Amino acid sequence: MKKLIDAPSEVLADALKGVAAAHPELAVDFAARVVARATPKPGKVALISGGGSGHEPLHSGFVGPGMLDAACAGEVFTSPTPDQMLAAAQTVSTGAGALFIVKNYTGDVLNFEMAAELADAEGIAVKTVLVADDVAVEDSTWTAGRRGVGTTVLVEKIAGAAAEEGADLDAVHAVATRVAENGRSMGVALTSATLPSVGKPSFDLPEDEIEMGVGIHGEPGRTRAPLAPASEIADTLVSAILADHDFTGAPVIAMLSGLGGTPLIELYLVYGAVASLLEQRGITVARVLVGDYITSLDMAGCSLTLLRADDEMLRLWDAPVSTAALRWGA
Amino acid sequence: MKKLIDAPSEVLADALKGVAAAHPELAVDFAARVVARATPKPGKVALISGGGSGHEPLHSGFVGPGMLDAACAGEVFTSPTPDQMLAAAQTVSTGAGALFIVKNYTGDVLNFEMAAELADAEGIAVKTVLVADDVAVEDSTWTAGRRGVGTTVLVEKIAGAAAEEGADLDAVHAVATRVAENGRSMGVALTSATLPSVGKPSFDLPEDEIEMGVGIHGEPGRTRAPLAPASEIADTLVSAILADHDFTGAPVIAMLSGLGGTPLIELYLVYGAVASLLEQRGITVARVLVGDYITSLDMAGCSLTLLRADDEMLRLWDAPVSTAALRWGA
Amino acid sequence: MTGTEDGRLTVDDLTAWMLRFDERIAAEAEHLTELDSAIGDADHGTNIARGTGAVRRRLADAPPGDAGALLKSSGMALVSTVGGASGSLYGTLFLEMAKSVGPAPELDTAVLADAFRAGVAGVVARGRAEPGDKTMVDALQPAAEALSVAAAGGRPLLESLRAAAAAAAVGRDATIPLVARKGRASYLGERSADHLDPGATSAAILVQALADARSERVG
Amino acid sequence: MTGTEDGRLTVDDLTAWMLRFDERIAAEAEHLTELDSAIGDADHGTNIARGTGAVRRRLADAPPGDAGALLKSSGMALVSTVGGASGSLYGTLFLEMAKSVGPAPELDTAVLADAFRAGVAGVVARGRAEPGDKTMVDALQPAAEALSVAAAGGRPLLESLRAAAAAAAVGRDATIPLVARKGRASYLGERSADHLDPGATSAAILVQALADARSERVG
Ligand SMILES: Nc1ncnc2c1ncn2[C@@H]1O[C@H](COP(=O)(O)OP(=O)(O)O)[C@@H](O)[C@H]1O
Ligand SMILES: Nc1ncnc2c1ncn2[C@@H]1O[C@H](COP(=O)(O)OP(=O)(O)O)[C@@H](O)[C@H]1O
Ligand SMILES: [Mg+2]
Ligand SMILES: [Mg+2]
Ligand SMILES: [Mg+2]
Ligand SMILES: [Mg+2]
Repeated sequence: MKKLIDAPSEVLADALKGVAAAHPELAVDFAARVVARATPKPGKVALISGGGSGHEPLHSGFVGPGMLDAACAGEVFTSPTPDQMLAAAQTVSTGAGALFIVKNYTGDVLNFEMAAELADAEGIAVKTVLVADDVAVEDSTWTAGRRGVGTTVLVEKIAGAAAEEGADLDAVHAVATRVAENGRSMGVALTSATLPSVGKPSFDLPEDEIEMGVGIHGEPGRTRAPLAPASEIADTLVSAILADHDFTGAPVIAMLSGLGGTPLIELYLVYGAVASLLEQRGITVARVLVGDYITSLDMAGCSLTLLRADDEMLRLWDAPVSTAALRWGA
Repeated sequence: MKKLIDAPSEVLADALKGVAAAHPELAVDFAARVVARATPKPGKVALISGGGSGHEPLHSGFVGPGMLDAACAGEVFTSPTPDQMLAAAQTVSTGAGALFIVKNYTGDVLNFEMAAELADAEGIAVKTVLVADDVAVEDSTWTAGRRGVGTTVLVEKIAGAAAEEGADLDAVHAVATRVAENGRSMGVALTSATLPSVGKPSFDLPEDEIEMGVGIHGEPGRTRAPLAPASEIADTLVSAILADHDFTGAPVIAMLSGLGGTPLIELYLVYGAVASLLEQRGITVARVLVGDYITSLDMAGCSLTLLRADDEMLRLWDAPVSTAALRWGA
Repeated sequence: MTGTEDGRLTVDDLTAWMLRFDERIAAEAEHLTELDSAIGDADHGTNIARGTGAVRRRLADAPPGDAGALLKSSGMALVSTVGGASGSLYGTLFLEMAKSVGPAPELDTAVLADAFRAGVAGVVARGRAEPGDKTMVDALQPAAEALSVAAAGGRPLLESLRAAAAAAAVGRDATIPLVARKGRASYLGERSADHLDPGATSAAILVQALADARSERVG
Repeated sequence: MTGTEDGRLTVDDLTAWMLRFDERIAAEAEHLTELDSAIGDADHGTNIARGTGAVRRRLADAPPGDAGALLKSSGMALVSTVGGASGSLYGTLFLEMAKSVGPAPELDTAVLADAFRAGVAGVVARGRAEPGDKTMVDALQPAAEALSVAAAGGRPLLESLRAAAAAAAVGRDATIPLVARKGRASYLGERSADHLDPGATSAAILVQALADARSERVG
């Protein structure tokens, strides 16, 4: 394993030091592993997210005006714990309640659930939005359900804008839920990620195969497929997403995120193919992000997220945001 | 080779399609392979850069208000050609002349030189700033001299702000030169990059070795060293840079850039170590960038750039910028 | 303060349990992570080892005065350090056991059996997994039942614990052919069959550690 | 329109040169890139092959009417498609040759020798490399000298071209022990020794291609 780290067990603690050093506008609680805005905005609904580390910039890179108030960082690929989330809620909520933005993984769900109970006991009103947008997973109430992936970024941005402009907890929760319900994602891996604590790739992927529908922790996807040209891969991603939800007749927000090990030139290349496929199918892309937004350590590959937006969502999307990884209008 | 591409020979052309699709605010000339602002600002000195592809977001990701007017994209790791640069100059210069920002590689230098001659013949006044900031290379007038790396980003930002606020060609050239003279960089590779056209890693790096002082095209560095903890690697980078230039008693702008294959969590971790080393040595970091800014395809590793700034540079650094990869205040 | 075969678990017995659990987990962490890498995300061993280490340190720093306090302290340590699905679930197991026993200085077989049942019920309520879903419940539930049966039958404590450990081991092995319906492994669908569930494996270690710790102290 | 050994290069001869050059480069591209990967950035073969292909297409699309036009057109194609250090240098070589011969319909040995010398001088002026710096100059300069000597001595054209090709090959091989002082290979310092220079290798192919094309056409 070749990584820029000291001790595998200290990766998260050491990375948080760098976040603190690079971002004076953020307050890093090293004990609770919470990255929060240095100055919470009084009277504003507090947006709190979090999850396992290794998906950076998600979530800490999205803390700041117009987006999250706090992010709880778990160990690499491991959900954070309820005490972290409670500490976050206590730090950034100012009386208007808190929205928990939770990716649908058992660990995250259970820990955020315990945290909501604890916060409730402390008199902090909490609502939760669950993101479960990964079309690679068969949806079923009998299983853990769909995984939460790229739509999380869009929920954080859009709900963040709503909260910033003064919407109350119910309203913020409502728009967050609408985004979560209208976003769909699918990813593809060219290589496995390597966890610092494990030291070798989490799964074997032969030189001529890809994992279509991979999860951001390396969960297997729909199929092991032969390595294919980028335009074919783009077609598979687009087709799977469009088969799952209607994206016609509405403005669409598209995000093509790298998984960590794939260079930007390839992401733009894939996005070129995606854009022309969407155009062929009569879908109007209104806004686009191309880059690393939700990653899986050093995994090579990408994920595509499409959101069926509406005018309200577009307006909130365009509202100012000022975070480490997403910044405009401010 | 596992890459998200169609044909190796079409990588650049296909990636430019994605840039055009993702960025309506940019004008992409597919024949000339020039990415320019869709609407040039009349009377402003035109800032033009360019170089081999594979270093994204450099340079096309830095085209926009407050930074470059146009970027010329060469083939992967290959300098663009004079006709591209001439086309760029003709497209974006509006009478106030053009500044060529050139990284010191023979190919870039010679092609930009030919382009300056051609532009001159067309009546466009051109000045050139050469960036040669890589301390890994022994400086000598008998060789090709130092390579141009991370300081290029800072030159583009700071000179871009000066041009945006109306400075004339001499003034823009002067501040660009001051930045180039006061910036120093060094990089380290954990793995080799793989060129699409070659299909295998450009050099062999055993699982337990790193290339200290690597260039952004995989040029060998100062030493092949055993894989070391990130904090030791940070120490080597910091020490080499500080030994080459005095960074005390002035505000410093620091950039820690990934080389393409290294995840953000590791970059923050390295920056944490860099920040504490700089603090120990009494150096004041005034501004910081951590992320992928100047890359080398899928190479794992990072490069550190420090700029000995002054109040004027800081003011220009803070000025609004609105490009795909760098955005604030606008 | 060595325990005797008087049919009651003292605070020291419970402490020994936790230390033994930590020891066994430390030894098995790599194996657990390997199991998790086959059908999960390759962190179960690391997660749980982080947690048992925290329990060990916490019990050393602040030795609890009674059984309920010990269980609660252990549960809090697990909840706040393990993370992932297993952190909240193991945490819940201990916190519900703590609630069930209250500030008792010692636990007899019947009290222990009730507490363990309450703990497992807490795990099921939180995780919504049923037996057969290929989770830690598949080891915990049979252990709870075996313990209750033994207690109801008036079996001696150590024998009861051994029965529970044996039942957990059987439950653990029974996860191999199952298709996961909860947790990360459920994403694999049919491909999750033919693998041991990591959480069921650590749960069997937990129950075995109690039997072993007790047997060592009385043995 | 087959050429004859009349001591003059026609436009067809020059076209044949360029086609031959493209053919040889296509065959050697991988090898050239390998050489460049040892002491450069692994693109020389790709770069130069892209350029000679563009020359071939351009000559087919718009066949030039005289030697100067052919050399200029080829030079422009190289400048605008090769990129890298070698693009501007090979471009300069041809553009300076074009300037030197002007709109001549044919070139005799002396005119060719002068033109080639002018081209190489352009390369040196642009790249500021001296012989011994381990660059294409190490193959081009001896070729230019051999051609001039042969022309001054009144040697027949084909013989002169062969002498130039031989000199280029010797110059190419002489780059092996050299430490690079110009171009990307110079970053390697001492480690650049014991490798063939890729640009000198392609330059030797260029000169050899002229001799071969000519020999085939008069053949
Ligand atoms: N809903 C659930 N109910 C009970 N146990 C579960 C549930 N989901 C997962 N588990 C258990 O948790 C184990 C995985 O734990 P761990 O790897 O630490 O967490 P994560 O899955 O979040 O990475 C699984 O092997 C399974 O036994
Ligand atoms: N200053 C120079 N003068 C003459 N030839 C040079 C100079 N610099 C480089 N070269 C030649 O160019 C060759 C490399 O060309 P190429 O790989 O296409 O360009 P790049 O080095 O930009 O990748 C070298 O092998 C060398 O022969
Ligand atoms: Mg996990
Ligand atoms: Mg090159
Ligand atoms: Mg796990
Ligand atoms: Mg080269």
